[in-house]
Amino acid sequence: MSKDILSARSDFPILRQTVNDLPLVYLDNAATTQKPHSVIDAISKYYLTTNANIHRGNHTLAVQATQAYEAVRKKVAAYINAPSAEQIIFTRGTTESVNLVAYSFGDAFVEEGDEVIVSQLEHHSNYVPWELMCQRKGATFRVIPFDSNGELNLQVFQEMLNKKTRLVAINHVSNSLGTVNPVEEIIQLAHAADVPVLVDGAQSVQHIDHDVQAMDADFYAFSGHKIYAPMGVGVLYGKKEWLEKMPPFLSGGEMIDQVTPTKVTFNVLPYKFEAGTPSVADVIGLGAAIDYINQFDFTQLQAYEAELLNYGLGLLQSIPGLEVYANPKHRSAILPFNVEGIQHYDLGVLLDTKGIAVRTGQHCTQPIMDALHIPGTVRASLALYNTREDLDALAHGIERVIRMIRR
Amino acid sequence: MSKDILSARSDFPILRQTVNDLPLVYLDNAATTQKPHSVIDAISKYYLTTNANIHRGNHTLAVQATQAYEAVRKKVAAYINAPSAEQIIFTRGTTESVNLVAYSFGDAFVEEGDEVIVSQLEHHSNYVPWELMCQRKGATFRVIPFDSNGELNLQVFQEMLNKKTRLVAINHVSNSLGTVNPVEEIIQLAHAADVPVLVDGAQSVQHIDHDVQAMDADFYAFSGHKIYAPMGVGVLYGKKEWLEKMPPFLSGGEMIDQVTPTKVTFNVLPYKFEAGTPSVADVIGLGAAIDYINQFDFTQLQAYEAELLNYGLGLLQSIPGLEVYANPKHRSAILPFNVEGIQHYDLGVLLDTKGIAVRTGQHCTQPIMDALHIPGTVRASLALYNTREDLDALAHGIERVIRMIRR
Amino acid sequence: MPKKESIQEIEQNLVDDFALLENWEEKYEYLIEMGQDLPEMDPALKTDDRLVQGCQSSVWFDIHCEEGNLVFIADSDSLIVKGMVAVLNEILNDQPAEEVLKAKMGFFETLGLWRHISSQRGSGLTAMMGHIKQAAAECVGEETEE
Amino acid sequence: MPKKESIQEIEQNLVDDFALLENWEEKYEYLIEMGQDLPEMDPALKTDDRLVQGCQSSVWFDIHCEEGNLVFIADSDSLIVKGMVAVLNEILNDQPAEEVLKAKMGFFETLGLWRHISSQRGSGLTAMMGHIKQAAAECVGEETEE
Ligand SMILES: Cc1ncc(COP(=O)(O)O)c(C=O)c1O
Ligand SMILES: Cc1ncc(COP(=O)(O)O)c(C=O)c1O
Repeated sequence: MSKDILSARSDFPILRQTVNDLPLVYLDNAATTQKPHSVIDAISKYYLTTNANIHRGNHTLAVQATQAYEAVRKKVAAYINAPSAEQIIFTRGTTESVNLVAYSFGDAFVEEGDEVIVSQLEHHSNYVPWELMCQRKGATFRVIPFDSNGELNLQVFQEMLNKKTRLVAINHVSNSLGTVNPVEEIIQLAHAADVPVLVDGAQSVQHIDHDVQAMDADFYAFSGHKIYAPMGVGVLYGKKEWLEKMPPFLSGGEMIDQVTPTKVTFNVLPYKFEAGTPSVADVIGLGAAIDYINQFDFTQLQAYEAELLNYGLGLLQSIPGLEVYANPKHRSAILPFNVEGIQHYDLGVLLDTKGIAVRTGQHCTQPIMDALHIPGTVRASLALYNTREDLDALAHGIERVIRMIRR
Repeated sequence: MSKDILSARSDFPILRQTVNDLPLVYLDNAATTQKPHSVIDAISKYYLTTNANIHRGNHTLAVQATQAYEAVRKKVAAYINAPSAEQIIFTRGTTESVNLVAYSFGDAFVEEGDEVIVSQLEHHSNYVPWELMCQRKGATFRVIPFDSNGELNLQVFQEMLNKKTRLVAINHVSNSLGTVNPVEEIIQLAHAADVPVLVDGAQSVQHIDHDVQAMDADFYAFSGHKIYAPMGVGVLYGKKEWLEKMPPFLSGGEMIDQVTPTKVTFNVLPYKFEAGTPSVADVIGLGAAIDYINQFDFTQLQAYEAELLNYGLGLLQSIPGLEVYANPKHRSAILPFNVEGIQHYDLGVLLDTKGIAVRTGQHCTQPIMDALHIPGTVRASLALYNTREDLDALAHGIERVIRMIRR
Repeated sequence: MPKKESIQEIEQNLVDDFALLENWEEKYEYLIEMGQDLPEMDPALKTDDRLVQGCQSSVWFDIHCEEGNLVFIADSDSLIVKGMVAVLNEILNDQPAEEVLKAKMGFFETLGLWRHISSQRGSGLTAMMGHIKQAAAECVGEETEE
Repeated sequence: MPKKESIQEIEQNLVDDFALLENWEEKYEYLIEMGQDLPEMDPALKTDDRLVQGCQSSVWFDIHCEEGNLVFIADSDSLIVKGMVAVLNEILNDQPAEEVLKAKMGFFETLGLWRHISSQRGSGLTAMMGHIKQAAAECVGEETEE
């Protein structure tokens, strides 16, 4: 039987913490999630019993560390339904995953006059690497706009696609507005024009569907630290046909086959893209996080989080003077808002004095803020351990701040 | 008073482990060092009490995590005597640090026909990134050879330096032979020709002098995991004049100032070079590792390790049929050898059955193996917690393997 | 004219005031009230050249040197930052530039409980402090040049 | 001619042999002895096209199909790998290619205590196994084509 979602909260020791002498209400999960005991213990246990550098070693610890590391590759492959483990490349996070593709794919396949498409809903990490790559290559950087509901305009996208388009990079869920983008449809349209698509799953892999084969993504990137795993580990999935054709990005130990002063040949997948000592303990923590999530029924988890989001939306919208941004058909885990007459920064700091952790500012999405003509938002974001009580505390906190400032 | 070096061993819980029912004798420290309790605890404590994404957050946890992270930057700066903390860039490890410079410095300052010099004693991670950069740029890749003592030929180096030389990349200590290279002299020669020098300190920062100003390095790179810190964190130090002129490498969150579809401006140092969520817990672990090392008197520690190395050299050289490679004037922490008639791989595996962990193979230094005309070596490498007993066990183990195979 | 209070004296008074407040919430409330009591800055003065770089919120400083004293008006679209501006105003405004230059600027630390504010990148406190210090240095420079 | 033992039978015998050995050290010792007892491969056969890719040590396989049976000689410069070759030799050599193709190839796991060897990238075990499987498949293919 799958684990009860309401039991999750007690697995996360930090949630029993007090902040400013008040119980912590952690609603900054889109920035980073907290870690269950099992993940924290997996890291300690690794250093207490197994730590060794992997792959090249033949001694027992090295063999055990290698096995543990490679077992996580298989776990990740299973979690996102990748056809094979060798298509899973470990990186530091989404940002490095995207940069890897921007450099490597860019160098191999993008030329002057070509075009790359991203959306206006992207996090800087899936926007700037493409913009800079286009600058390096003399390619054109194109941006799909979003409408007043915070949804991408697929009509415009379709018109953008042409023979010069080399790649589309799009997030599944916007970290700033929570919009769930129709990645399947976008991928179908792009594939019809023979264009591969990179999906930034940083805000979706932990909340909604994440089957890379079902969505037919050519590349898929996410960060461990947003899916209850440690910081310092991320994933890049790629279709083999692309990964095999792409040149290495970082070079050095591990990704090498033969080295002479005049010639270098490279290791097979996935090692070709993993240069240097990886973050083995963090990868093992990622394995523990996936084990943790897999205890739940994912459909149930999705329903729970959707219900919670709706509950939060209802509460916030009933606060006079509070505006929730965007109104997409599908939204996931993100509540972006402002209160009339109170700067987002002030609201964030004052909520913190009540033990409530939210994020304020641009959320690394200046293009979204520019489009909305606002300097920033307050963002509350959910994880599986959040409860209605957390959202009650948020709404109550906002109301008290309003009373205090309006006095 | 400084801490007694002989007390170090008990601070490393993994060293009380048994392997194949025998006590672990860990002599693979050049691959990765073990971690003291204080480092393991610092990671757990971070996740149990402080975890949050840093820099952009205004809530208490985010502020505390940011303070803890930035405090480590100062600690690292002090440890390597960098003039300022903003010259310390956190990376995943030496490999990423070198790649950062190879891409960023390379893009800005290396053109067709230019030259880059490395040495034949380099680890692949400080060799291949330069070789590939030269290939990308149409520059010439030049390699300083080493002599029969395993020492670099500075005469040849001096003749290599010319008006077209853009950079010299050199390790302070060879991970494969243990040679301590005369980096001060190399830097003086290079600077006389107006050429900046990158020092790979992966095998020196934990063992010998590591004052970047005293050696006058333009760049200095090392890995946390080789200095008793977690995997997943490394450092790049650079002189401000270079770091400020260099374009960013990875792009995305954090390293951005302003983003529009037509223009991107970047954050100040060091953030310009730190894209995306860093490995905060690992950085905090690095801080704990530096605190750990700082308990010792470093001069005493160096003397202890030097004495231990000599003891080991003596033991090994007295084993008939055993050849220790290279004979440099200064050697640090590395014992590379082979035994006549026994393949390095076999010796490594058979030592492992006796609980002794050494590394075998090329050690990511194919150019060295090619120069020595051998397929690989067995390498025992030391850390501050090793003792004469460890080396006695090694010598005894080798003798038993020899007896067994020669029978 | 009664002798004006020194930077140290004013700071001590503020420390005493804040010490009476029980928790962060009340301290912030008091800070915001201080900001709200500050006169509004003339919108015409809110120009880009008066904007302090490096804050999440906009902060404008109109700052100049009057007979060796540093005199400023400042404003922010953030009530908290405006409260911080009010504290800076109370302690540093119309003080001799030389004294301002010497001041340790640790006010928010000393006020207790301000570790939070003073380390927040978003608050731009460091940027404001830097701005004031620079103006003070220029002011002292002008005086000695004469 | 007495009925030849099957892959399973030989494997079981080996498992029994190895079970008698007390610790890793002894098991490796026995393995190495098995390798040392294997006849040397003719140096003329140690050509690059017989080299198995993917091992830290050099391993040469001279492998062919004889009347539906897979027949091979193999050698390595590593005594441990040569011991592994000896095990493969004992279990798989001169067996019907079809049986080889069906074999689970988990020998080293089943022999107990071989988790170590079989997961060692350097040992090239996976590479050797793949090499044998491929030859077996080709052998079966040849037979059915006829
Ligand atoms: C949608 C999206 N993409 C990319 C990133 C960057 O992830 P990381 O900072 O872990 O590299 C984030 C994280 O904030 C995100 O929300
Ligand atoms: C001299 C030297 N340089 C670079 C590296 C690469 O370090 P990392 O794998 O931590 O990136 C190593 C590690 O083996 C090394 O010994």
